[in-house]
Amino acid sequence: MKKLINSVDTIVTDTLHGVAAAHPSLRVDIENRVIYRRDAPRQGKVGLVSGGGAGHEPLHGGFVGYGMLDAACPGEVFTSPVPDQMIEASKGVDGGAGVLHIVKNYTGDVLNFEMAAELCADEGIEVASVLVNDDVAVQDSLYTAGRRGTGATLFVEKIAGALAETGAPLAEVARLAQEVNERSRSFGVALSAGTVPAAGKPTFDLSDTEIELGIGIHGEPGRTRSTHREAREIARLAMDAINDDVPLSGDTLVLLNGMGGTPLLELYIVYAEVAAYLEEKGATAVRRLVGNYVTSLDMQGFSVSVCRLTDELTRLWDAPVETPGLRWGR
Amino acid sequence: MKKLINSVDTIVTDTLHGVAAAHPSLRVDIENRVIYRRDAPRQGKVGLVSGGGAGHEPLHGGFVGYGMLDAACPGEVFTSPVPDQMIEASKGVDGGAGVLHIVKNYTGDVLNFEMAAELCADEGIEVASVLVNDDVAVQDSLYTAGRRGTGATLFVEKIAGALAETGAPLAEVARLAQEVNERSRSFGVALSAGTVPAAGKPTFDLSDTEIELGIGIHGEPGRTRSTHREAREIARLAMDAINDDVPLSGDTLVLLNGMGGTPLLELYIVYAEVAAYLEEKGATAVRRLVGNYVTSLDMQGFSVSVCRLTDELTRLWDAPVETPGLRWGR
Amino acid sequence: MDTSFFLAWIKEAATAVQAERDHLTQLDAAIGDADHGANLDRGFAAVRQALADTPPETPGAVLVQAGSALIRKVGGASGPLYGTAFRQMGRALGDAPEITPAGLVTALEAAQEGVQKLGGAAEGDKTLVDAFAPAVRALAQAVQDGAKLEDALETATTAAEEGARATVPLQARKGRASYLGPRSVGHEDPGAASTALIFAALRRAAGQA
Amino acid sequence: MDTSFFLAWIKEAATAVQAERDHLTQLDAAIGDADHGANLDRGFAAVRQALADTPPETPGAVLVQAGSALIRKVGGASGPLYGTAFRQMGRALGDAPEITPAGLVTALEAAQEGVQKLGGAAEGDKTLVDAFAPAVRALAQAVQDGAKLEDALETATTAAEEGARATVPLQARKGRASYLGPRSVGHEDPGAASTALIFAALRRAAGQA
Ligand SMILES: Nc1ncnc2c1ncn2[C@@H]1O[C@H](COP(=O)(O)OP(=O)(O)O)[C@@H](O)[C@H]1O
Ligand SMILES: Nc1ncnc2c1ncn2[C@@H]1O[C@H](COP(=O)(O)OP(=O)(O)O)[C@@H](O)[C@H]1O
Ligand SMILES: [Mg+2]
Ligand SMILES: [Mg+2]
Ligand SMILES: [Mg+2]
Ligand SMILES: [Mg+2]
Repeated sequence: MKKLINSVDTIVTDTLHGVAAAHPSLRVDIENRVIYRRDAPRQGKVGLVSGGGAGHEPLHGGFVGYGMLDAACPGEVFTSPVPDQMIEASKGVDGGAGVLHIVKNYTGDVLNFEMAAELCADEGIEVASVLVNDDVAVQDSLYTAGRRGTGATLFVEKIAGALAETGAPLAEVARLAQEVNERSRSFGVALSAGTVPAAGKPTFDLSDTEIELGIGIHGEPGRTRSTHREAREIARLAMDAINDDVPLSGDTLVLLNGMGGTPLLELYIVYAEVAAYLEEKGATAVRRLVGNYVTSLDMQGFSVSVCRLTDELTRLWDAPVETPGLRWGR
Repeated sequence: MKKLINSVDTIVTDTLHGVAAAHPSLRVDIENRVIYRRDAPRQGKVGLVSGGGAGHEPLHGGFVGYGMLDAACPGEVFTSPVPDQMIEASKGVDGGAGVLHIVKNYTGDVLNFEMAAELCADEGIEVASVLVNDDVAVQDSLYTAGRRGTGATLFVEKIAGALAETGAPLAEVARLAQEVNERSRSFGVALSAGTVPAAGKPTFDLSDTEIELGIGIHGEPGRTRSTHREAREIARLAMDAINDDVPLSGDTLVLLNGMGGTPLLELYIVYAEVAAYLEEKGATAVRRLVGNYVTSLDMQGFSVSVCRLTDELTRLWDAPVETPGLRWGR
Repeated sequence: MDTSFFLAWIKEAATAVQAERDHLTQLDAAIGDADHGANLDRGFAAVRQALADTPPETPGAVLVQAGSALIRKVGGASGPLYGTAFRQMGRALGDAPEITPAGLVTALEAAQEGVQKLGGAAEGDKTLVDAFAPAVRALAQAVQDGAKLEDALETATTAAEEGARATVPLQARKGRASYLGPRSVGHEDPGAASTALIFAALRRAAGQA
Repeated sequence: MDTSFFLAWIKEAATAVQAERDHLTQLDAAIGDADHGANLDRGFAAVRQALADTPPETPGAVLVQAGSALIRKVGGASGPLYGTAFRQMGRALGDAPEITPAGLVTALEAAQEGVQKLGGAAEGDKTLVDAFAPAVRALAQAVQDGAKLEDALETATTAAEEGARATVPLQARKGRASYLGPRSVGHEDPGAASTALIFAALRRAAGQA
């Protein structure tokens, strides 16, 4: 394993120093591990807090700023943050209108955010939570921890963030966040696994002819191992999985997301096929992102996320946003 | 080698299909391999054309749009484009105020752009050229092809693009582009080489304890091979190389650039040290970018580019830009 | 069992987790995200730090403090789960200065209940509960049968270890491994493995007392 | 030498480049960017396509067309350089239907001059000039000495191959390999290697005529 780190134990702190130095629009509490919008808390505005393990950058810290998150708490690499961080963040962004926790559906994230929410309530902060669970690779049944939260987290953060910016009340922001999640689906494919620094080697090994279908963003193996093939076919496998879950139609927002180790060149090749697939199904990608947004360290591969838009969602997606990872309109 | 491609022979075309589908703000001439701003040519505005081998995305196609390039021509992977593309692009962006060719200093790019410029002149298009050669890893002597153009290309494209947007004449835009280049220096480090699809294996092999110092963006080996060490020390080696060439001081614009296969997490760790280094030298990073901007396929590593700013350059850097790869102010 | 007994337990557990850190992480790499060893090691280091900083006066305080430190430092699924386990145990012990074997059993039962309430896992779901529950049952039985504490804990440890091993053929229904569906079969659950380490540490603490 | 001779040369060159494509790319991987084989193969394929689409009527037209196709399709350093070489050769041949050995020498000298003017490389800079220049010199000498065409081209090919091999100990002063400084020593220049292939193809074309 070769990585640009100082030591395995200081990764998160060292990263936060870099984030603080790179982005004057953020305020980074390195001690407590919270990244804030510089102007948090905003009086009368619902505060949006998210967080999760490190290793998925720019998620979540790169989505803190005007029109998106008010604070993000990074955990250790691939490990959910702890309740103390979430409580600290919630206090720091509460402008009297309450706080929305955006939680990806992983046991660790859920349990820690639950504990935090309880303790926030004890301290008089109104908290609502939305669970993101967009990954169709996981069977949503009593026999699993439920679907994982992956690419749609970005959709939820952007769209709920835009609504919060208008001064909408907590219940409404939470409802909309929930709606975005319900309208979104994702599926991921890996050509190689990432290497967790503390583990020192890739979480799984794939030969030159194998790929993993239905991977998450933590290096966990996928649902099935399959043979490597043309980008075109791989893209279709991913889109089929989504379309089988909820038939695609109408206006959509599409995220063709790199997992961290795949060049943009290849992402565009995959995106070309995703766009063609949507057209075939009579759906249209009216808004799109192609790039590394919700990554898994240096994993090679991609995930595709589709949100079936409404006029309201399109409008809120288009609203100005100013974060290190997503910016337009200002 | 495992890549998300359809075939080694169709990489550039397939990518262009994806770019066209993803970015309605661009017009992509797939046949002639030119990516245009949708509204090109703009009457009375100097047209900015750049180009180079594919594999460096988002450079250059991702920097086409308001306030930056008017057109970009991608060559095959790591191979400069051909004169026909440059001529086509120049015709397509000429709004009567002439065209600036932004050329990275590689023999291939230089020769092809030279041929194109001659043929453009024959057809009555006024062309000026600026050569970007910011890479301090290469000795600038009679005994080399001169310094390579790397990260500073982004600075030149952004700042000259902003000036062109104000309606400045060709000579002035060319002069400023030249000034940005002269004020900029870069240095790159690789932990592993990228894999050119047509070659099928990494261009060089590094063991788990080796790094290459002073690499370019085409997978060419660096000036020296060295031992892997803490990110902190590697960052300092890179900054020393720059500072030895031109002592750092005053306001600077810094690009901490990922080579394509390095997670953002690691880039921030390196950036923290770059910022500390600048401070030590009494310089300040008043503007900064951290991310994958001028890549080398899936190479693991980074390059750092520093431009010593003037008030004019800072103002033009801050001017609105709207491209797939760089966007603010609109 | 007095305060120093419980401090010894924590110390033994911390040492065992550190020694087995890579093994736990490898188990987690197979069906999870390769961090369980690092998580618990970081957690127990924090626990020891906390206990050194403000030395607790009762067995209950040792465990509440340990649990709180785990919740504060671990994150992931195991942080809240183990944290809750230690905290519930500590609460069940109240402020008694000396704990009987029966008291230990009651406290461990409270811990198990806390874990299952929080995580919703039943036995057979391929989680740490599959080591925890049989260990607590075996201990309760042995204590009820009047076994010596050391022997009772030996029985509990064996039950935990067997429980952990028995997770191998199971398909996970909780936690990250459940995403794998049938592919989770054939691997030992990392949390069950760490639970067995923690019971073995308890057994060693009793040997020292 | 008539039009079909030059068409045969192009065909032989294209075949050789295709067969040696990976070898040329490996040479380029060592001190360049691993694309020389792909570049020339793409270029000669385009040349053959262009010649098939609009069959040229004179030797000069064959070469001008070949050079133009290389410039249009190759890119990189080698596209303009080889393109210019073929175009200058073609221009030097004018519209003569039949070329003498002396005419061939003059044309190759024009090609070499074009390459050196465009790329600025001298012999010893570790570029294709290191194969091209000695080959042209050897051919000129042999023709002047009255050697048979086949023998003269054999001599030229040998000189090109030796010239290519002689690039191994050189430090590059032009092109991408120059970035490596002293590290470029010990590797054969890919462009010199492809130039040797092109001279060998010329030799084979003469054998067929
Ligand atoms: N719902 C649950 N109930 C009980 N134990 C669980 C549950 N979910 C996960 N676990 C345990 O947690 C262990 C994983 O811990 P760890 O790797 O530290 O956290 P994470 O899964 O968040 O990375 C699993 O091996 C399992 O024993
Ligand atoms: N200035 C020059 N003059 C002559 N030949 C050159 C020059 N620069 C490069 N070359 C030749 O071009 C070859 C490389 O060609 P190629 O790999 O196709 O282009 P690129 O270097 O742009 O990738 C080198 O091996 C060398 O022989
Ligand atoms: Mg984890
Ligand atoms: Mg090249
Ligand atoms: Mg884990
Ligand atoms: Mg090359």
